[in-house]
Amino acid sequence: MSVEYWLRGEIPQPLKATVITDVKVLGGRIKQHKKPVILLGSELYRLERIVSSDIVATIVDIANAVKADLTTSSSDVVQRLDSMGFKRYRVGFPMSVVQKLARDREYDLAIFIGFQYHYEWLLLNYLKHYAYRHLNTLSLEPYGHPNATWTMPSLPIPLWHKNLLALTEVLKT
Amino acid sequence: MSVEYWLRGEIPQPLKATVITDVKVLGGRIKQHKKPVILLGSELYRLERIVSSDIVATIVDIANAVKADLTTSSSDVVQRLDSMGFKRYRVGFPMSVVQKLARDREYDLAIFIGFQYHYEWLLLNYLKHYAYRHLNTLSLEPYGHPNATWTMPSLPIPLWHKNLLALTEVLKT
Amino acid sequence: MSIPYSKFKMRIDELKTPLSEIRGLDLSIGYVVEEWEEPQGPTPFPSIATLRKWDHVLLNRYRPLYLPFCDLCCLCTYGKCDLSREKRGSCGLGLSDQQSRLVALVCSIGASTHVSHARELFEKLVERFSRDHPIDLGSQVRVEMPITRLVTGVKPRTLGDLEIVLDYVERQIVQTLASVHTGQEGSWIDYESKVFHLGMLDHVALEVADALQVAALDFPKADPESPLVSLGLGVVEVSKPVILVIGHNVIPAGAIVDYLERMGIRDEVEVCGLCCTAHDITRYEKKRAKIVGPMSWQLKFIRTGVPDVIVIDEQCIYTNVVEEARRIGAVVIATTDKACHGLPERSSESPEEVVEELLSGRIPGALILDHDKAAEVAVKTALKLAPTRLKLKAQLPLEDVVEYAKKCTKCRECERACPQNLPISHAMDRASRGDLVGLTDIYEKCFACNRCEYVCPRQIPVLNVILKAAGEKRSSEVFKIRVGRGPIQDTEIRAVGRDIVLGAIPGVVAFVGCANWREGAVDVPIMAREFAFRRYIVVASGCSAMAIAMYKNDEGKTPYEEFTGEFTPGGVVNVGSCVANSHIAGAVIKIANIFARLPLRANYMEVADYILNRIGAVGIAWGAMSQKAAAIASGFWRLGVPVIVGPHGIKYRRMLLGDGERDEAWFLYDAKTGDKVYGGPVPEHLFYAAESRGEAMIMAAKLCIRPADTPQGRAIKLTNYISLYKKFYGYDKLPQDLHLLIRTESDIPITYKDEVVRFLREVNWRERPSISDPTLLEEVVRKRLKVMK
Amino acid sequence: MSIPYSKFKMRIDELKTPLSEIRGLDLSIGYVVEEWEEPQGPTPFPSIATLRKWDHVLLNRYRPLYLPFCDLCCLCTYGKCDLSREKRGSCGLGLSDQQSRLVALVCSIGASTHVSHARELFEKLVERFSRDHPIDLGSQVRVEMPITRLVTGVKPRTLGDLEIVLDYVERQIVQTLASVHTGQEGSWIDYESKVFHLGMLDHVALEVADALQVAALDFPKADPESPLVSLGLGVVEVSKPVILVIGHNVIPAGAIVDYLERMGIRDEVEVCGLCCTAHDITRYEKKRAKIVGPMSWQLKFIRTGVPDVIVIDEQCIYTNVVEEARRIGAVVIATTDKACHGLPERSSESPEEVVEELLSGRIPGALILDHDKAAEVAVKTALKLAPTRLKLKAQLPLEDVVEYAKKCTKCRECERACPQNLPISHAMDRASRGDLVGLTDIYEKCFACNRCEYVCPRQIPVLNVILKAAGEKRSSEVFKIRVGRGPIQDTEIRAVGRDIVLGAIPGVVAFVGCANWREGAVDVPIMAREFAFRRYIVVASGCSAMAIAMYKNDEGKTPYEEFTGEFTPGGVVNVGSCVANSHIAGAVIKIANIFARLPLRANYMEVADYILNRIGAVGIAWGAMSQKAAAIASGFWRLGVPVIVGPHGIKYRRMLLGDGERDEAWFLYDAKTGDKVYGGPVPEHLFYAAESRGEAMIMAAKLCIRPADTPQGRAIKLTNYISLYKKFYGYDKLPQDLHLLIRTESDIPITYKDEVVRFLREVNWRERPSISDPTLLEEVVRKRLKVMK
Ligand code: SF4
Ligand code: SF4
Ligand code: SF4
Ligand code: SF4
Ligand code: SF4
Ligand code: SF4
Ligand code: SF4
Ligand code: SF4
Repeated sequence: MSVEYWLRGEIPQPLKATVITDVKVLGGRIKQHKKPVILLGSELYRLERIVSSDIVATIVDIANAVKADLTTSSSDVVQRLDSMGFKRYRVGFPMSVVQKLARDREYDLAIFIGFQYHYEWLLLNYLKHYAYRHLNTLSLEPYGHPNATWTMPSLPIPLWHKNLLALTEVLKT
Repeated sequence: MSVEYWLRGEIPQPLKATVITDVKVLGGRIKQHKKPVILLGSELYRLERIVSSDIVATIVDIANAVKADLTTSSSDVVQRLDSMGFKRYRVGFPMSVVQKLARDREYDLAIFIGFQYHYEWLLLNYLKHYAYRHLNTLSLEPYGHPNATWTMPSLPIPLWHKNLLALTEVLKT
Repeated sequence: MSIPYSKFKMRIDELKTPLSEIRGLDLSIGYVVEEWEEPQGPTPFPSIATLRKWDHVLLNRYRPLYLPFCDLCCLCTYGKCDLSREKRGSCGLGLSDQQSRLVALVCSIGASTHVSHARELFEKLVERFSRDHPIDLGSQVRVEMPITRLVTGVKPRTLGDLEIVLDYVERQIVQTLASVHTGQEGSWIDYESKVFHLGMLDHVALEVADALQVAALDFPKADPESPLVSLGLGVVEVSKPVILVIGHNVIPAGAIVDYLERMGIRDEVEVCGLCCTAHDITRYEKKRAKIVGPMSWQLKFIRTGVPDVIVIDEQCIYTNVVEEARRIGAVVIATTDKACHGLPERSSESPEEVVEELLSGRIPGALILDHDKAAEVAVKTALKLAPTRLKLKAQLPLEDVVEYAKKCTKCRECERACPQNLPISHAMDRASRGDLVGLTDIYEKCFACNRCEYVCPRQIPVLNVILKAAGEKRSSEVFKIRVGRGPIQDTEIRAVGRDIVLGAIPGVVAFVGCANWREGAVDVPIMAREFAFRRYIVVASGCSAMAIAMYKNDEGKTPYEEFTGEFTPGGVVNVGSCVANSHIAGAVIKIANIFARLPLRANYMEVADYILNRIGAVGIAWGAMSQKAAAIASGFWRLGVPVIVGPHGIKYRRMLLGDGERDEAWFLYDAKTGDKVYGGPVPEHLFYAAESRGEAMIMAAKLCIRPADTPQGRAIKLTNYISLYKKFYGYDKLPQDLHLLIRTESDIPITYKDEVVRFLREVNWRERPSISDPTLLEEVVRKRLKVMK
Repeated sequence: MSIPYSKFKMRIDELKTPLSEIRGLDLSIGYVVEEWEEPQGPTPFPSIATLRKWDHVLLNRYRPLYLPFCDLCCLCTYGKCDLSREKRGSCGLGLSDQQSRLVALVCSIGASTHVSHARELFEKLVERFSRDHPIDLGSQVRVEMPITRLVTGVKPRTLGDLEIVLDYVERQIVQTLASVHTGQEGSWIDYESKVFHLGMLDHVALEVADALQVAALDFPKADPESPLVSLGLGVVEVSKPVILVIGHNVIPAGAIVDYLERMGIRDEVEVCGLCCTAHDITRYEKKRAKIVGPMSWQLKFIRTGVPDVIVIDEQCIYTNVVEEARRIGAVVIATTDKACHGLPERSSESPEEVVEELLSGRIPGALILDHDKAAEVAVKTALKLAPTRLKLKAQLPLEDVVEYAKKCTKCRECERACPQNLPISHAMDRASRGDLVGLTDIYEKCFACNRCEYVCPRQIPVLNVILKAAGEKRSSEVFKIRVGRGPIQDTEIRAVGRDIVLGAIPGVVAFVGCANWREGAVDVPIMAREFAFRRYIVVASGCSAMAIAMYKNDEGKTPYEEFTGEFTPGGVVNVGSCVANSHIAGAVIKIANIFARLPLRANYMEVADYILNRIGAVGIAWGAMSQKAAAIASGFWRLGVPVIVGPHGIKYRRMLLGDGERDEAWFLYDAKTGDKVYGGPVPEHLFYAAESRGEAMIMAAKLCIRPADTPQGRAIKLTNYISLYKKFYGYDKLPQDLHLLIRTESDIPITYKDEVVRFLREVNWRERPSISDPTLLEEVVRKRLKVMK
């Protein structure tokens, strides 16, 4: 399963993400960028439920480590960011966020986590074709995402979670 | 390029060939089968022209080594098989040949070489969906073929030719 | 194209000419010059390019954001072509062009489906009721068929009058479909314009279809108090023979009910429906027929084993239905040439013979194009088959669920096949330990597509396991739905028109479309209730109208029992099946016509411009799935009504997004002065796929905002926008685009005055004048200035 | 559907009724009961299911062999669905169903394209020539419009009569397209039946379109000696202003020629065409207009820089033409709403203003829907623009070719993008050493799609390099083509009908379709000449008719100069543009009607059955590319005429293959006795993609064999089959299925008697009786038996 993209019915496109299985390499890729932004989807809670862990906190760690901004449209995530006192986030609807990502050139890396598979698949595909000159994309989902520039592999969720935590450590150092 | 399928515009399907880069493994796969047939396309001469070598002869070697039947609709190939005194071949139009392959269960492995890319791509796809219970397919083209069961990788033609000769040796032993 | 004004009515009993001989023919050649008091408008029977200018105005503001569902094109043998990034196909087409081309193709399928349905109704109903049967849609409906009037300039009075309208729609669809051919249209903006054209045509077809059935079959006629009927998997009396009708064309289902009545055995047979035929059979019979549920309930219901005979007509039929029926020992009767399902035709055989053939199992079903005969065969077969099938009406035993769950290796192949990406392996894991909650959760979101079953390497019948684990509870549930009422009354329009245009009613929110819901049916009633409580006017149709019924409040009441069926603030109005969507568009048009006295006849651009700039209406197609849904949405866009879809709707290949920060996009004319002035990013988008319910609700409130809002109106709309935003994101939060939406101080909602003022100060907001007479059209300016002179 | 027999003609000068007021209207309501001597046949205006029985008969014999071009479905938001192997989509559809559904979709695009073209011609030509303009297709053509008569039961006499035919086709296309909607048709066999239906409708549309233009625009009327005109990249006088017309609708091109004539400057401006508009402008003007070449010559020609103004109408236009024109400083004038290409509309502005705008470069082109105005603008612009563009009419210098070739790293990205998979890197390698032969080879096979240019990481303008390297030679070439003659004369039919039916003429081979040729244009003339020499009747249309011209024999003659233009053995007959394909189908139908005296009127099944069993005709669409080509082929299948496509045609997603070894498939009725008897696998296939030219020729010879052949006829056909086989595979070879094709000893070709007899003995062949009156239809049996009693 590991280097395959997720859904069977979603054939990878001519331009396919590079699957990165090594979190060190992944960390390296992220650090190469000057201005990353992390998009948190409103289905993060599903993953949290399965691994019984606070993934929002993990992402905040990542954001702090690489000075990334966060953006989300999930009320749950917003509440928790507030309660953690994290400031560098915006409430943004994903569709408008990607529109701006393509237009404004404010960021050079967009990191996705916690979205519905298809929804992210298509947001990434917009960015792949229409914003590729200035923006790379990275999927931190437990599902390999072919339309990103880089993606974590499709993995059993506990394994994915371990990788995510390991990535946080890599980025902190 | 090596483990990629050939055309950029031909996205691999949900069921994709296994790309076999090691000719020993390839030889092993072929030998596992009881009744192979080799289909020779009418564009073989294009490859021959580029490598300046008698590929029909090479295929006859392969056929002799694994007791495969040959089938072709190329007049040029027919002439040369005759001149080599090779008997175990039939003149068959590819479309009818695949129709029979699906129907008759006479063979358990169909090996393709020397076809136009798209034409073979679709013949293989028919067999993939409608004959998979009894038949495996193998592409020996210099272009990775996603709709086969197994395929040689996309390779520069001289390299591919070297592999093909190596395969012959593997099969002979 | 030429305007098909060459028709006229006459009756000839006998006429001989050197060339021909006529006997007893009804010639219908209507609409030569007719007496409609209104003069002909500028764009009767518009062809592709007639309204192109308006489309380009919209598209330059609401630019498509392309979300390619595939980076390739495979439409001709020059392909497949890789269109990624800036590449072009062999024919020269680029990726954006191709996406909009596919949307046009999809919409032409959708529009064809509706007009072909309308054409079939037309032929059957004219045959039965004559061409002269009046189009009476209720005493309170004097402006019947506003879409048809607006688009074609025709005011139909009788069924027969609808023929030239159908001719027109069919012809234009064909013309537009031709543009999809390789080597025709070459630019995304013109493909998008064609999408709008197809959408407009689709709306005309919808209206014709529903007007035909309402007028001829005596459906409720704009009745706000249409009866309540039962809905749910638990509605069916299993002890009776059960005929399940599926699809969108009520005629075969109606024939069944008629036949049962004629035979005096209506009470002995259950007739229940799925999808729009269910809506329409309840509109037809009004009491006894029952609704099983929306489209995706098909396998949920069929796999209970309950139906004895499945009668399919057209659209939204599970295409493997013959096999599914065979599995439960039921038979299928197909009734239209559009969906023959490989069944042998038995239109000319005697019903008895066919019944015998079906019962013997020699054929799995039959195609019977004569609907009366189909009805007779269905009833007779059901009566004979039901007693033999009683034991088949049971399901998988519950203990098997756990056994199957134990076989699961958690390979997750099922999840990778599931369009909902549901956590099946996790649920199986829990189920193997006897805990079925995971599977029950899945049941709610599962649309019974069966994709999981094909791929399980352990051969677990995954869908069956889900249905069994959770179905028990669900399959006993019964809800109430108000029967589709059809049009909105002129009087209702008159009562609310002013408040809608001024903004005092914050908006009209329409829940429409299919059942491809990310979170199951539950989102729709939650949203509908929220807006009804907020005194929006809530309308609904199709599968969404059914979803609204599938919810009970603390008192056990469904929204249809909780809220009024009137088109009034706080009402929850079920207009009916998919084709009744025309009444939603119609209501919006009627506001422009009845309240604002805008000429209706062939006056498309002016009315659409009016709607876009003044009427706070928005559609939410939360589970939009089909090509028809795409066509319906497109019709709304051209009319100036924004549409929000659920997350799966992102697969429609592109959104139409405004950009609040692109100032120049939001300038419009003040018709009073002719000046170009800033009107603000309202409505901000035309087509928008929301990720979550919360986002959709906030967006819907925002998309009801219009440039022409009075200060009071704007304040009310903003109050809702802000309060929904706060509800989701916290009471300390404010939407960050308020400065774009507040024109003058009087726009500021009282409730949030202090914090809004603080925010405005922070972002350096400055007043901009509000415009009372905004328009995007030079023509309107010219017209108004002329009037004023 | 109801039969649209509700039309009638009358002229009303003034009529008042309570409901209406009429003034000076020509009402046209033709075809009430008209005086066609033939009685109405069984299936006038057939709807989807009317001929379903015939379709199923065909499809049970010629089973689709599915070649999925994609294993997924992406048509609705329930997808994408993985349909591989035995999986089904969320809607229940399987892979085979989906393939045939896509073919239906593709054919509905194709049929729409043709009927929309016909509709436009109808409206324009009726306006210009009146509804009463007679349909005169030549004095030797008394059975005009055989397809229309056969399908609809209407015998059109004037242009106006064609309206109900168009109405019918449009309505049926829409009905059929609706079946493609998610949740409609569920079975491959019924989708295939719908494909046939669409194909039949398409043929009607083709016939209407060509009859309109032949009758109204005075095209050659069944003239076997229509004039020869020039064809090739070298035909254009570069020193003159050049207007290039591209597409399929002759009206704008005709208007240009008319305008030039009116102004008396016809000789000062070159008018040349690409694709079918080129055919038709030469049919219109007959002498001066010139043909550049088939569809795929577009970039080959445009990139020479020669055209000053490019006028596009509809279909087969390179969709990035505006950008390509801009690059060479030319302008584009679009003339139909189906293909606006994003250009600003200038239909209402004065020509002078538009010319000025174009010359100034403010707009890259204009959409002008008024064709007279478009013509005026095109001419005036060309006259002014040409002098300024002289230097642009040059190409890449030759030395640059070598420089570019040197930059090539042989990464082969271009080859992976090339739909022809051409060995570009190899050719670049040679070119870098000054040897251009590789590039010249590529030029012949390249269809100038430009896909290679997008992907070259070294930014080599690959296509330009190819064009330059090889274009010099090509771009000076001039050929001769016989102007499309239109229909086949009744007298010609009478002369050959008997010999065709008996088999004494071995067959009719039609070369049709587009330019997606694996080996370049050369295959088509080689095949055409081979069959002409063998005394087959060779017909051609569209791009294939052009390809035939692009060949010179040892004496420098093109096939049109070498062979007669008569419909006779050894003739090479150019019928005209794509819509003239109808005359090929028409000729086959006319054989059944004129020679065999089968009733024509609404008698589809009997005639198709006759054709399948007796008329040895086969179509070769060697470069079939488009959706139209798919529709045209489908029309031939339903009519019983097999079609062979080239290797790219395999992408049409499925073949219709008979199986010679499935004995039971080849039984048919002997109409004389009513017995079911073995008729042999003839014709063996309905739709077949050949890998190579040799295979196609052998197969074509074989597919001309019919069950009703007389022994002499069969022997002649087998002689050709065997001799072609030997020619390709060696003189010691014999086809291995002869035993299936030889019924009795008298079938055995004299020339090959000994070896055939030997072969038959080896395979244990035994005589089977030949049938003189074979049919697949019980109805025909009943009818014949009745006649005999
Ligand atoms: S467009 Fe659809 S059918 Fe075509 S290749 Fe892409 S996924 Fe497959
Ligand atoms: S229609 Fe155009 S983009 Fe699509 S496959 Fe054909 S050539 Fe390629
Ligand atoms: S049936 Fe339900 S669980 Fe199974 S794949 Fe479909 S949506 Fe998912
Ligand atoms: S596919 Fe079958 S075995 Fe695999 S996780 Fe799903 S239910 Fe379990
Ligand atoms: S139409 Fe059917 S097979 Fe195609 S995407 Fe939709 S559900 Fe899947
Ligand atoms: S332009 Fe010619 S060489 Fe280039 S990709 Fe197209 S066919 Fe191949
Ligand atoms: S893509 Fe460019 S560099 Fe690569 S082989 Fe082709 S021409 Fe050469
Ligand atoms: S044959 Fe094909 S490419 Fe040529 S004109 Fe006709 S449709 Fe166009």
